[in-house]
Amino acid sequence: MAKQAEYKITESAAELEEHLRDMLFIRLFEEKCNRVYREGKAGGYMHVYIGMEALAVGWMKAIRKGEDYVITAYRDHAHALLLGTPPEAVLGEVMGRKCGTAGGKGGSMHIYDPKNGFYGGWGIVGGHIPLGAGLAFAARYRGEDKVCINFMGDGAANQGVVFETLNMASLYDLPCVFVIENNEFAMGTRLEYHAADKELWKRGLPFDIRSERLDGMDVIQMKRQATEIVEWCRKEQRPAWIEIMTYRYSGHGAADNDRQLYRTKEEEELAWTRDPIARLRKQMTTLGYMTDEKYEAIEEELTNEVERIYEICDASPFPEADEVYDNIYSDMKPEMGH
Amino acid sequence: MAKQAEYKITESAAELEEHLRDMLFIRLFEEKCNRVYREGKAGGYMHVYIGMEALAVGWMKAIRKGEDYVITAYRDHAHALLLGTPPEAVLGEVMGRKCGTAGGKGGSMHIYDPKNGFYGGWGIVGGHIPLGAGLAFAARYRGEDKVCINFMGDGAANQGVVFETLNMASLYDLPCVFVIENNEFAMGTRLEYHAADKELWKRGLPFDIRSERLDGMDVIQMKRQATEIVEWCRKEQRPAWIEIMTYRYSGHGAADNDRQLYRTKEEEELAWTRDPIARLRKQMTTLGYMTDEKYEAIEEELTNEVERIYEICDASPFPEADEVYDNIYSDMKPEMGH
Amino acid sequence: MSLEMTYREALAKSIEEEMQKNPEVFIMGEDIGRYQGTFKVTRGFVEKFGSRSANYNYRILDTPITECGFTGIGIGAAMAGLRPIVEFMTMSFSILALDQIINHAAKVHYMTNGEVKCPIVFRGPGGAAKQLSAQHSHSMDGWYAHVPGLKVLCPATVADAYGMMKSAIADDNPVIFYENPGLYTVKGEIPDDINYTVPIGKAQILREGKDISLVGYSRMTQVHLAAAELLAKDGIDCEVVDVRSLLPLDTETIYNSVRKTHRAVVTYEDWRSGGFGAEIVSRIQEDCFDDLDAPVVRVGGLNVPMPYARNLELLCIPSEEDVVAAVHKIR
Amino acid sequence: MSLEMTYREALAKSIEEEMQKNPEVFIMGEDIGRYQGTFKVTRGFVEKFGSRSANYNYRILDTPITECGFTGIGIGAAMAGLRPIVEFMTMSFSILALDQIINHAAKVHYMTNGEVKCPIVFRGPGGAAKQLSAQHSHSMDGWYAHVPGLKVLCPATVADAYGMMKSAIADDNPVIFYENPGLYTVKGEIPDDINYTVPIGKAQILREGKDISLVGYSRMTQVHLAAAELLAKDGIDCEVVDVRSLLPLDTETIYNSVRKTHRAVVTYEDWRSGGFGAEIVSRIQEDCFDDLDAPVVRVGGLNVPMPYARNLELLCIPSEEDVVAAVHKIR
Ligand SMILES: Cc1ncc(C[n+]2csc(CCOP(=O)(O)OP(=O)(O)O)c2C)c(N)n1
Ligand SMILES: Cc1ncc(C[n+]2csc(CCOP(=O)(O)OP(=O)(O)O)c2C)c(N)n1
Ligand SMILES: [Mg+2]
Ligand SMILES: [Mg+2]
Repeated sequence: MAKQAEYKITESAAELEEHLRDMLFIRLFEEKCNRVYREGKAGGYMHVYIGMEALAVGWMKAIRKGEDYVITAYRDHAHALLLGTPPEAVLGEVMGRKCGTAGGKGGSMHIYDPKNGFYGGWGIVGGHIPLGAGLAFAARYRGEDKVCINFMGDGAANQGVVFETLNMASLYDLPCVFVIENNEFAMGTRLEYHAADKELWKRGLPFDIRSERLDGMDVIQMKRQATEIVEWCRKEQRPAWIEIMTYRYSGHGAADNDRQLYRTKEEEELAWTRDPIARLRKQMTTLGYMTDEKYEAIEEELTNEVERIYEICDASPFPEADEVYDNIYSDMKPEMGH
Repeated sequence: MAKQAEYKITESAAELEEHLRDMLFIRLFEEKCNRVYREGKAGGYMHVYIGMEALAVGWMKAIRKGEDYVITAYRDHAHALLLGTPPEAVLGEVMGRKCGTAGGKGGSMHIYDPKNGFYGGWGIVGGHIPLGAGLAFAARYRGEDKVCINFMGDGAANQGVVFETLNMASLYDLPCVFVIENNEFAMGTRLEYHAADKELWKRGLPFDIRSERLDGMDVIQMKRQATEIVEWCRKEQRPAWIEIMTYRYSGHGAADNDRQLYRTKEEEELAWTRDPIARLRKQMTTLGYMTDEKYEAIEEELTNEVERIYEICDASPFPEADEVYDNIYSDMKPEMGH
Repeated sequence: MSLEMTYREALAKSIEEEMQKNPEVFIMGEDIGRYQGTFKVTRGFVEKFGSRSANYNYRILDTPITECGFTGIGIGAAMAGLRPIVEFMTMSFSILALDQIINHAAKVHYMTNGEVKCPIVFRGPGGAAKQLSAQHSHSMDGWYAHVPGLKVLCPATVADAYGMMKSAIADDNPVIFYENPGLYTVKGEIPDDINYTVPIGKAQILREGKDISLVGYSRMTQVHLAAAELLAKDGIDCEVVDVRSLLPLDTETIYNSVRKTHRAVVTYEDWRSGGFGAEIVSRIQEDCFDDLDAPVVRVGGLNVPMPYARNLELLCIPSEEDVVAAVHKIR
Repeated sequence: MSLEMTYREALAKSIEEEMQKNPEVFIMGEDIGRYQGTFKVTRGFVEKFGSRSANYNYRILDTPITECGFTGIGIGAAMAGLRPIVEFMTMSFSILALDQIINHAAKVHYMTNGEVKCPIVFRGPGGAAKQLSAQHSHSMDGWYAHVPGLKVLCPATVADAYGMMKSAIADDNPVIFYENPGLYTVKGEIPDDINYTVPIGKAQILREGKDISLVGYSRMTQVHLAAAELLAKDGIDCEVVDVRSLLPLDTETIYNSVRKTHRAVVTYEDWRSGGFGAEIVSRIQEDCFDDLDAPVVRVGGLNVPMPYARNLELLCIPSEEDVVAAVHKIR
């Protein structure tokens, strides 16, 4: 575990409040998703970001939103929300409604918003990693000033295609930051049972790639470090391989309801002491930027906001039957019928 | 390049002569294969081992033949010959004849001899690497005292499945030695154009695997070092990842007849100064173990031997038409007919 | 004597019994140990077969998410004579291991001219579950059934899940064992006989009828049984042919049924175009041409990536109503 | 005005012209640059499109042997709007990239509900060359043609190689472009028109006839033309239907031919069982049942891993004689 760094906070109160609001909004949004799922208003596989908020907030504040490329796997709500996708389009997709990013045809695992630079939202573990390198390749090919932030889980970091991609990203000098969201688990498999060496950050080294491990539970540091790396990558036109230590407080997905199979309550409690939201709240309080009243007011405001969004989604219809054939091709329909 | 080591030769004259004969036999055998191919008596893709002889000789002398497992890709004649596969069964297979290891149905790329511990002979670059780990897994599962030597090319060392396998070989403590035959080229692509860092040996490190780079042009050292590693692997029940520096003097395959596309004549000439056979001959001559007359006599003997083998193969029939359906399954035939 | 249980339980019991009988049988896959398997087929296995310090004991092998690699390790182990069962969390993920399965497992016996056997079972849920959407709902049965060197089993009933799994484990060739997720909770009976096997390559008639043959496999056989009930009310007497084994394919049983009824509907969950049902249809029309009073009609999945919204998903998967409509086209 | 050249040359010319026209078109693959391509389709490209210091200039991108990875990079680049052409050294190796092709390229347009396009061409030699044996001789056409979201082109003639490649590059969807290695040296004519295209999804009649329809694609169309010559001597007048595009499939042209001749043989090089010909047969018998005077007969590759020995290999691949024999079965 990267040990918690000592540092001086120079960020303004307003900026810190924005961090806090972003993290809290994700937390509340995801908790709502879990409830929606339990009520049977969402189905399939749905994975929330609870515990990992500082990571996405830090990185999404480090990039040029709408210009840079962002891609991730199925645990994708937070990235979209932070990039500016309307929350009702995210929740709508989770609920399979017309107002969703893909009109209800994609689902929780497949949120996309290319106009805001978000390229998904992918379900095959590791499968999107070369795609992200391909986005970076396009930027490089065209001489654009864009980078790609390519997120993956710790479990995904074992997939062969990731190594293939690292080799090529280095060979071709691609402006791509690979970010491992190491939440210590791949579904029910603990890091040490799936990775021969738990220090995943080392895996970039044999490809001559800048490789680091950072703490992802401290949003202030996360944003600072992410900013430095993103600008380095943009300037050097070289890839980076960054492991971020975090934790998922919830089950793997909404369908995982027996976490005791793979970890203890004590372990979870210990992890909660690292909660990135509580941490920032405390930091702000110490600095005199936050009071309990103010925090509760923000929480209430955002809770109401999430409920408002839910109402919109719940009023949105399911997709129409004939849409099933739409957008398989850009210019034709497939052979129809059973 | 691993620099040539200084060392004292303690091996007996007889042992050294055996090394020499093994290497020379492979060389002559492979040259014959090339001629046979040019004469149209072999087809498809055929890859010879010329220049790399010391590597296979060193390793095959380090193992327990017939007990330990050996597996490699399509450049597989040498390994089979050294493990004790009758040369006429190897050449027969290259020529697609009944006397071949697979009765002519496999071809040069698919030589197998499981009774002698040789498990092929595979055509998909990188594809056999997990199979080799699986052989080692079986040994470990049963508590046998066997190791697997798992050969691959430098180009193959980029395939994702190789990294996946390294991770599991380390996680499961498999007695598997991964040997990279780094001949500096993957077909027409030079090492530096296919590998982001030319030091492939480093790729084992992030999996907590013993990782080394060795010189493969010196058969004496090769055998000594291979022996140490194989016994370490057997004893520790841990994998090793060993990069061996060598060179292929011929084209990639018999069909590659324009080497100038990817390397110069000068480079080849320089590489010839590292010829493992010439080197051992010189070492032996210095020690008084070899004379020109003796060398020429051996060469003639082996040349005649290769011709004798060729005659046997050329007299062997092609497989019979109805054999086409044999051995697809162990117990049935597939749906027959066009 | 027989025992009642679910399809899932029958699978678990079959695998467990074979593992108890033969120490060279083991099972590997993602999250099959501590986590008990995503679809819980291996629930309780770790307790029964012991555990190793860091990873589980090799008999229950939790693997990293590296389908291509662990499948290859299983195949290599099989080449050495062990009898691995490889679980894919879903068959959709076996796409990442296809090269290992069709280029290595399926060919090693041929390329060694019979010297190396590869006794391995690849199993897992295939086809749509519920709202798993586009990347998790593949039917891979037809692709595998296209590959010489593989055997492909698609049991539709609880007894067959039990007996065919035993046959698969006993087989010296690579076997694809295809479990539709919609079947796991189906209930049925199995014989109380730990040596019960169902022969590979034999179709069965699950309901006799004289008017039309409904030919299918896996969950579609259950759909056919339900459709036959509906059609019986219309006075149409359906014969339900449960193909069970796609490779080898028991054309005799299929042909005999068609020769009796003179009409056939072939149903499969996979994308209709290019699915394995096309092979069954082609063979029927080629070999029973003069027996047919009408074209053989297919019912397949819609040719679309699986949509997430439940209403659209249900549209995509063949239903009883779709089968009934198909029957009415030719009857 | 027309130009004579080989199939290989027509491909090269087509690709080169499109690269000259549009700087966003580029080509990537193993050994396509310095080594000029294993089958030499990209000979001379490096000289024409420049080179970069370490690796080639991105327009001609030599890749490591990592099919899954570089295919994904191509797809990602296409998602950003570039128009990559991905060469597989042989289509057999595309098996390692299947997940990228069918789960990512083929689905991204659907999963984004049309927001992301994926204009990419996957090309290379597919099917048997000469003695490349079991792992290098796959026909992948049927598998790809099964996947909604892909288009699959299998040109049989030099003009079509030229014109269909241009259409493939211009298409905004992922296109599988299938080149049988036996076609590379075939000679023919192309129009002297750098804007020549052949529409995707249109079959063609290469020889008119009234007695029987020979339906096929890729090299099998050439086999059909030769078989038609042989059969003409026996007084059997064959119509040769060149399917060209498997997905979308131009059933109208096929059906019209069958409605005229009342008999059909469908030929493909892929393993007979479960190959794409089964789909064509199924559709013909379903939609033209009353027009058929005989069953539709298939000619496919033998259901065996490709053997090395040339005599056995030749047995496996459908030949003129096999087609003639099939025709005689029903005529
Ligand atoms: C190729 C593939 N194999 C298996 C799965 C099933 N699966 C989905 S998520 C997951 C765990 C991934 O863990 P990790 O990469 O650490 O990401 P996290 O869920 O922790 O964010 C698994 C096994 C899948 N979707 N794709
Ligand atoms: C998956 C796959 N891709 C491409 C090929 C074609 N191919 C055969 S050998 C080869 C080069 C391999 O080079 P390397 O691994 O260094 O082995 P070497 O031939 O030098 O012994 C290539 C590209 C193949 N056989 N399999
Ligand atoms: Mg994780
Ligand atoms: Mg090499």
